[in-house]
Amino acid sequence: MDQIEKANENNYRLPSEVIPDPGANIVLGRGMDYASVTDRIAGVVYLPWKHSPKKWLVGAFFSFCFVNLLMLAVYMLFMNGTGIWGLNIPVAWGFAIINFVWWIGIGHAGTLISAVLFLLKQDWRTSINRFSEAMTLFAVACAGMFPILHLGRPWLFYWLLPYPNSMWLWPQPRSPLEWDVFAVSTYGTVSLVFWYVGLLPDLASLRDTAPSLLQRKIYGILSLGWRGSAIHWHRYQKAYLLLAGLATPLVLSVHTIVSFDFAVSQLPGWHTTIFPPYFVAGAVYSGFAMVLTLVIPLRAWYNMRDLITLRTIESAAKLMLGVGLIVAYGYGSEAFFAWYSGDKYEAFMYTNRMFGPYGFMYWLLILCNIAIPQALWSQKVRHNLALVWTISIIVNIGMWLERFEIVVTSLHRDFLPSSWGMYIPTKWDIATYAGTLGFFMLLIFLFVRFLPSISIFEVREQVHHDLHAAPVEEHV
Amino acid sequence: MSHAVSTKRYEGLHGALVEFQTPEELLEACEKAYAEGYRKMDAYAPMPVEGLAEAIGFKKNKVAMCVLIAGCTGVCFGLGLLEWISQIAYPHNVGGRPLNSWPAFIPITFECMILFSALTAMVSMLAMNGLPRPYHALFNVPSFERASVDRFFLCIESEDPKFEPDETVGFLKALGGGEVNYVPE
Amino acid sequence: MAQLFRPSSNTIAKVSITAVVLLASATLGVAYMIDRGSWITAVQSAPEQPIAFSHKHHVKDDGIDCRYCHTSVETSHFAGIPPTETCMSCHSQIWNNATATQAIRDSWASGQSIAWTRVHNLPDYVYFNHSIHVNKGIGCSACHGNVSEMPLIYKVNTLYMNWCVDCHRNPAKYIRPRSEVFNVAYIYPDNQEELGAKLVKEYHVQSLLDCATCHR
Amino acid sequence: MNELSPSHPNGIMNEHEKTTTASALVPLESLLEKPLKKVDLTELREKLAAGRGPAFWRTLEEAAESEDLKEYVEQEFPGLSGQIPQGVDRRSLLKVMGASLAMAGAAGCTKLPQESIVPYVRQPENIIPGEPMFYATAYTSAGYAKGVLVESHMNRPTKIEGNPDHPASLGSTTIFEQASLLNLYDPDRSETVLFRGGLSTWGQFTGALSLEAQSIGSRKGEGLAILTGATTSPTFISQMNTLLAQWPSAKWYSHEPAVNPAVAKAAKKIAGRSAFVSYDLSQADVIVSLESDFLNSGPASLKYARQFAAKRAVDNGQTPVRYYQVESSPSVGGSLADHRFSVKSSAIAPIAYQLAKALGVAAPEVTGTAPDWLSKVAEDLSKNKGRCVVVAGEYQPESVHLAAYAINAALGNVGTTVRLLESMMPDTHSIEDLTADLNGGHVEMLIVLESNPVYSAPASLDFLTAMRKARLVVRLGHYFDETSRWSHWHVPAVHYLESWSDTRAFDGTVTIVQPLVEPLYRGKSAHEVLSTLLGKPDATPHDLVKAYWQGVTPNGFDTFWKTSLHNGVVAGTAAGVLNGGEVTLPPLTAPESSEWEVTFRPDPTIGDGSFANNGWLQELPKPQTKTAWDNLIFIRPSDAEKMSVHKGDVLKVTVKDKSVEGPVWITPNQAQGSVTVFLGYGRTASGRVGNRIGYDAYAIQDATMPFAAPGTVSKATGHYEIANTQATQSMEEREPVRAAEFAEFKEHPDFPTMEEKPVPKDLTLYPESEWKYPDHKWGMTIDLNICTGCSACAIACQAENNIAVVGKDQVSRGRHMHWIRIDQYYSGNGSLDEPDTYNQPVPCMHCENAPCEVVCPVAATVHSKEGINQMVYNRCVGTRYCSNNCPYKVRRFNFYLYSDWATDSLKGMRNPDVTVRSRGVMEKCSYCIQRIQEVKIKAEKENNRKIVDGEILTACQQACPTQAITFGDLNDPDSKVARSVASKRNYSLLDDLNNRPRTTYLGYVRNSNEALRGQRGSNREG
Repeated sequence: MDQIEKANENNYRLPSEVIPDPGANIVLGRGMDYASVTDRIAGVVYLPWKHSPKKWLVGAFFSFCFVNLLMLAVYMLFMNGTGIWGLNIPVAWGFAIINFVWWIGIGHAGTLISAVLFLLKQDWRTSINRFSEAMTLFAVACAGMFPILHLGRPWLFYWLLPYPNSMWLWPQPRSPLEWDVFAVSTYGTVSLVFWYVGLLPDLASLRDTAPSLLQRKIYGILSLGWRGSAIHWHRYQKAYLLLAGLATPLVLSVHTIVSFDFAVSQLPGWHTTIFPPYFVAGAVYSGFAMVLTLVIPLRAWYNMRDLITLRTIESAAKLMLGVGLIVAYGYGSEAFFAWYSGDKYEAFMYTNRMFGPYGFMYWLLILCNIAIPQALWSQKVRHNLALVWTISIIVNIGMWLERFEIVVTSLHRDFLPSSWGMYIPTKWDIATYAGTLGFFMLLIFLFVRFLPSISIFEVREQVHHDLHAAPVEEHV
Repeated sequence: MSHAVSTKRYEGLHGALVEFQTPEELLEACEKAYAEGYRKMDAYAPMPVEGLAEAIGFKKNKVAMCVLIAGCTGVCFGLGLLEWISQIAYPHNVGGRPLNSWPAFIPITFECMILFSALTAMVSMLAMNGLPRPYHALFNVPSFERASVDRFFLCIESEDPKFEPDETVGFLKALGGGEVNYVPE
Repeated sequence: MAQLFRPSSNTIAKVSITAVVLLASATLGVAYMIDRGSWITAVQSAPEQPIAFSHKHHVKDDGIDCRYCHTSVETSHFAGIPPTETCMSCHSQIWNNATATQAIRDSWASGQSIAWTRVHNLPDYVYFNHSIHVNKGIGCSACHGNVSEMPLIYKVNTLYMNWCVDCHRNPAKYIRPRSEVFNVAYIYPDNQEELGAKLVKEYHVQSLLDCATCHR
Repeated sequence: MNELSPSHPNGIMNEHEKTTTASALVPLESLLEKPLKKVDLTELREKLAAGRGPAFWRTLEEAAESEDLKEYVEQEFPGLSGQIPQGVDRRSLLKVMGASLAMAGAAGCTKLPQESIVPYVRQPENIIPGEPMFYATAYTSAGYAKGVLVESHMNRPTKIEGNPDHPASLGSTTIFEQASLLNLYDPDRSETVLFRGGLSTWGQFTGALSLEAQSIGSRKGEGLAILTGATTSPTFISQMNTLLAQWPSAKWYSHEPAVNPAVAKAAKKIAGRSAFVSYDLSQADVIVSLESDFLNSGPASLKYARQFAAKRAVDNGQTPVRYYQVESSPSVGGSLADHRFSVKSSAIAPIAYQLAKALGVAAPEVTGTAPDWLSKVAEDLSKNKGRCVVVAGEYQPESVHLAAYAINAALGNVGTTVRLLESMMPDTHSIEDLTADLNGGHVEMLIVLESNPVYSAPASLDFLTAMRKARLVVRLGHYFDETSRWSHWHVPAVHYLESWSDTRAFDGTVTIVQPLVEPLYRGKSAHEVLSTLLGKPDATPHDLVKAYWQGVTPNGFDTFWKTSLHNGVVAGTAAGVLNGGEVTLPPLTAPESSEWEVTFRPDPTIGDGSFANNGWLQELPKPQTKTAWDNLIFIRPSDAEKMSVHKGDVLKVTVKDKSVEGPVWITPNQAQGSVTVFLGYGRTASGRVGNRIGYDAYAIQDATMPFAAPGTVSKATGHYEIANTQATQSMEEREPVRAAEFAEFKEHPDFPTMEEKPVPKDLTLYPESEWKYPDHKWGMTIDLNICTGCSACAIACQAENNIAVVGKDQVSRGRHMHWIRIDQYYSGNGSLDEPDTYNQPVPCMHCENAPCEVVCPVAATVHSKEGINQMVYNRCVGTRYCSNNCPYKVRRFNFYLYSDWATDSLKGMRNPDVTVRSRGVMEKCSYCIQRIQEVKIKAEKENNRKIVDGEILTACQQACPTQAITFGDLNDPDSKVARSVASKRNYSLLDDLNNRPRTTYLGYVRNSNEALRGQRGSNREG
């Protein structure tokens, strides 16, 4: 009772003075205790509208506009058909598939950070795992749209699912697209489960600290009555560990399968054994880029420099650099085998990719994905958030270009010169892509507003860990 | 477990609750209580505390086993479905490939395994924890709100054969934690 | 008080979860049943016809052979709908001023065809050929049922793909001697299994399951 | 599933119109949405309401309300009367239309809407409901007939095939016979009699005309001029003769814009009477063509193509024919030439004379030196006396034709490879005479029967001005076109499938033209107009034709009539052979020297413009350029370089004082200093498809030199987007086409596969395929050695398989729908100007390891147990993955709702045995599965008899003039296709991908002249 009133009186607002970044060697700012951590993170959620940052409002509004654009584009598509896109024979796949692969890729960093880094006991992940899991979910939501939208008869998408029907017909399980159906839906489900399980204890915290009764009830329902029993924690941790253990091979399999969409075909430039590893690396690459793109502004807006510290960002940047090199290796080997295979189609394909009509995009891609990120070798750059942020954006663009190169330049000039063609995207191609970007951002904005964007209980563990690490006189 | 309601010895009394500032104190208290012979008790913390469950005598954690079983089921389901589809339900000559194109069936089989296991991991965990359980006697204690924020609690339940209200409270007070409360049903 | 929920909410919570699961499966089940139900398949329901023509009367009572009206059933993919002429061949003599047959006479006089309502209708991407089935010992009643018991004609089978495929997979189950093809009251003998197998061999009936058998 | 409803094209097309500039770029389907031509629409509606207007789906009984028709029906259509009952007819339409509902059904939980089924009232004797019937008739172009068999479903003509018994068809067709079907159903056809643009009736017209006839009669026909196209119809000619006999001073003129009068003149000079020079290529070992496209154009092209193909066969061990082509502009047939020499059109006459001289024919001196190859060619000819032939070009002057004949005579070819046939083409006055008479005020009443002079007369005549001097102009036309718009009376003309007539083939053989369907728009025939003029307005074509032939064969007429109709040829009507007299070659007037020469040619796909409104032909990629929906200006690459123009740049071509602008196409094998412009485009009143596209070449045509004229060419401003279906015509070292010299072939008959490493078949995780094809194993071979690239196969396929027309915008986006495309490649070391041309038809390969099938997630494309790669439209969800994974890119996708669900008339045309595809599904060549199934069912019903080789013909195979396409059962070792696969020349496209195509090719063998190898126009790859 009194607790609630107290909460209501105290109108949550962000710490007024800018909290400095504690620097690149510690995960968590000093002077935190279990309670303050809760306040700081939950505070963002309790923030009354009048106090929520203008940037949030503006951002959310623009994202919403783009969501409407998406709806318009989809309406046009369903009324008229895929003809409104720049597709043709030979280039029967375009933006839709490019975006699908791109979004799925972005999703991967989330799972990677929360699962793989968890297994590797990387404590710096604590402050961004919740957030990147959310990112994964939303990216997969965007990705999931495209395979349906790009169908010639989208209203029949359910024919890709195995269900008993009056035709006695079933999906054709040799098709990579069928594999996608299972891979993507599994990935979506598991990401959701992983995310929600992670949220459970924090929802309980919100239930017990939220300022209004309504909020308490809502979070109360969502938290399923979690009360932090030692035994519950024990099972919880086991389940979480298992989920992490399952999500890791899953995330690898998903992008492997996505790469099969191409690798399984006969097309020069698609039919390549390097694709699975190289796609996974690319996915992680773009994923980390997206995490940085989102986290850097966010920690500034919500004044969380001491929760998401430079340590975290730098590690992410390093990882990005590392994965970027794997991607570069991918490009290298692709080019090498195109030449070494002695296959005239392969060889032509790669020359055409570099010097053909879409050549400029190839070089732009090399610039974005290989050349520029090398700047991250320098610590100066890594500590300059403006630069890191810019590079992360550039990498995102680069990874999109990569998918464009793979899809379009391979298709537009394949085996028989007589059937060569060009692909020129239409305004509706672009509208659909921009629309999903808006959809993604809107979900992100809503997430940070209504759910703890940092895992509170894990930060508590971190606090506990720090307290013991720190010399005795410094605390109390 | 605490909610496995059996013969009630004290109507309207769930147990006695003691509050601590740090996980270390709680852990110590639990060990003492266990040594004292208390069995029906539970400890509460806003974050996982290593060794706490063991301290109150929790042994077998069945989550892993469930997940393993689910995983195997997933594999059988996935592969079974595909083989049935392509060999029995409606056999087609697809690009001259054999009906049993097992290499092509691996991805879906794998995904099914993951899906089944992951769902089971969550469901079994919740089920065994008896969640959802929005109402619980402990919530009657106002201070218990902080169990999800920054306080650590030990609750000895009235069902414990060794539970005697005054005695137990006395024992808890002696543990040197914060305030001690009865937990009304 | 710190309790947000009443004790009952525990039960409610658990119940509602199970409810959601059950409800979902129930909806699917219902949808499935509607899809297979007679409202969609139009099985067993006899639509309005411009003339209350009774197959029961003409086939059973008068003993008219199918081919008297459906002339092209043995030669064409289309069984043929009798022209007014055919009706007139009798009804100019008998019932030639009954109200029931008025529509026929009108059609004959005006030259306006009689617009019957289709009962057995396939989607237009399905190419069904009557002649080959009839020639291979698949009787009329195998698909159309015993019309000699139908005052107004109605569908007895869904004519869905799985129904077609069922026979295409195992024709022996449904094949009969050529002599019995137009016997709409035909009853499959107890030894259908072996008889069927024999006829299938004799008539060189193949189990055609290629898509292009029906879809072109 | 309303997304499949016909309402969609509108939505789509609006979208198009936004994205396109000229309305000419809007697809046929959308154009059909727009309202009809500018007659008084409200008036028309009233008439329709009153039931007197054209009603496409009416029953005869309904139609018979109008008196004339009742009579017509009862007397003239014993066979046909009552054959178009409302219901059955509508049902066969529904078969097509229903496909939309169909697709709906496919979606599962959808209720099929209730349809009604409507029987005949009186069922005709000869018809089996649902079974197609074939009628023999003939298609006439420029007066000469090609016999056809027309497939009719419930009295809807749905497909046109060649008549094997007809001398000018031999069972094959050109693109024009095939496409004439679409003209029948063209919703733009004129539907009513119009007087001064207002609606009128046939009755009023006959009344008015009879009055006129009286006054004309009183003046013995003074002032009456009748303009027709070229015609050989015996009935029509006899009608004209009666008329001219009755009215001596009336005059008969004829006008064929794409026919060169010099040909007939020359023949007449040679024979001393009107004659036709015909060739027998079955005996020719050497052919020299002086700019003749004999394989692809002209009344006898199909016969020539067949004979040529036989002589060019190499597998039977014979030495193939050697074919020299001398031409100014690459012709279709010329792509098969062993040597192709490109020279200006006007330079051919001197060459002919020099050739004549070289072969010892007395010919006047010509200035200029003979080209270096001439002597070699002459040598080759003289080595093959009596077994060679010199063919004069359709558009060459008299002198060339005389020279050619003289040479043939000198070489003793006359009687072996050359025959003079008596010609039945009547003598008429020319369009020039008519213009003169009109301007002279000698013409009071002009009756124009089907010819369209206002559009197609050479601009130099300014025919329109002249025509307006006539007091009364009467026009019988299929469309309310340029001429009709300036005529007082317009009468809709019948399509040849709608009415009775007769016609002759090049060799005189007569075919009775019988109708398959009631005139859809109540058109009238020329016969009726004439007989009205002769005072018998009620005489019907059936009367007239029958009466004429009764006159010819009084006894045993009925059997004669029956057999003639049945066979499609009238026995014993072939023309007699004439003997040519001594030919003296006239001296050549040296052509006036100019930098540029402009040659005029009918457009390769829409001819002289009469097919301008035909969507199929408009969208058919033109053989030499693979472009559609436009006419272009051909220029030689080196010339283009000099002028620095590129594909699509606008070029200004001037002849005398008139000039026209059009997009340029850089064309190899075009002669130096010569540009070719194409007739038939730039129409203003052809209909909604043909209007306002391309440029009008007639606008610069000069009557005195209609087909080759000196002119000037300059670069104009602007660039023009051309719809091109084949971006690059270089093979990029991939050798889709494999060619060899005959000499090499003799050494290595297996030259196509010689260098290929055998494909390792065991590099697979799977055991060797468990799929065997025991009962049937369908396969196809295409002999590249005899493919002229004429594209008849593509149109035949379009007609057979209900393939949609998508319009220029979509074509230029790479979305054309043809199931068989004819790739054209240029190769030949170094020479951009004069490379060799190869044609390669590419249908679906029906690979045994089909890559498309493996990637389809819904099994919408799978293999049949006869090895056909089936495409199931109603299962397809449109992922388009199959197309991506098809290395041949033969799959076509319905990006929009391309098929026209809206236009009633087009529904009648569709093949009821083939599903009409809806939006969002993939489609492709099916090996004409519907034909295979029909024959299989037939054979099964006939106690499971064996299917005879050649019993199943695919549409493309049936149409092919050279029979380059063979289809059949590979399990039958004696089948033609099996033998063709066994040929050493046989190779499969992209074999190293191990897709194991069922469609394979036979390599190209060139029999070039040793002495000329490596010379201009004869570069060869090693």
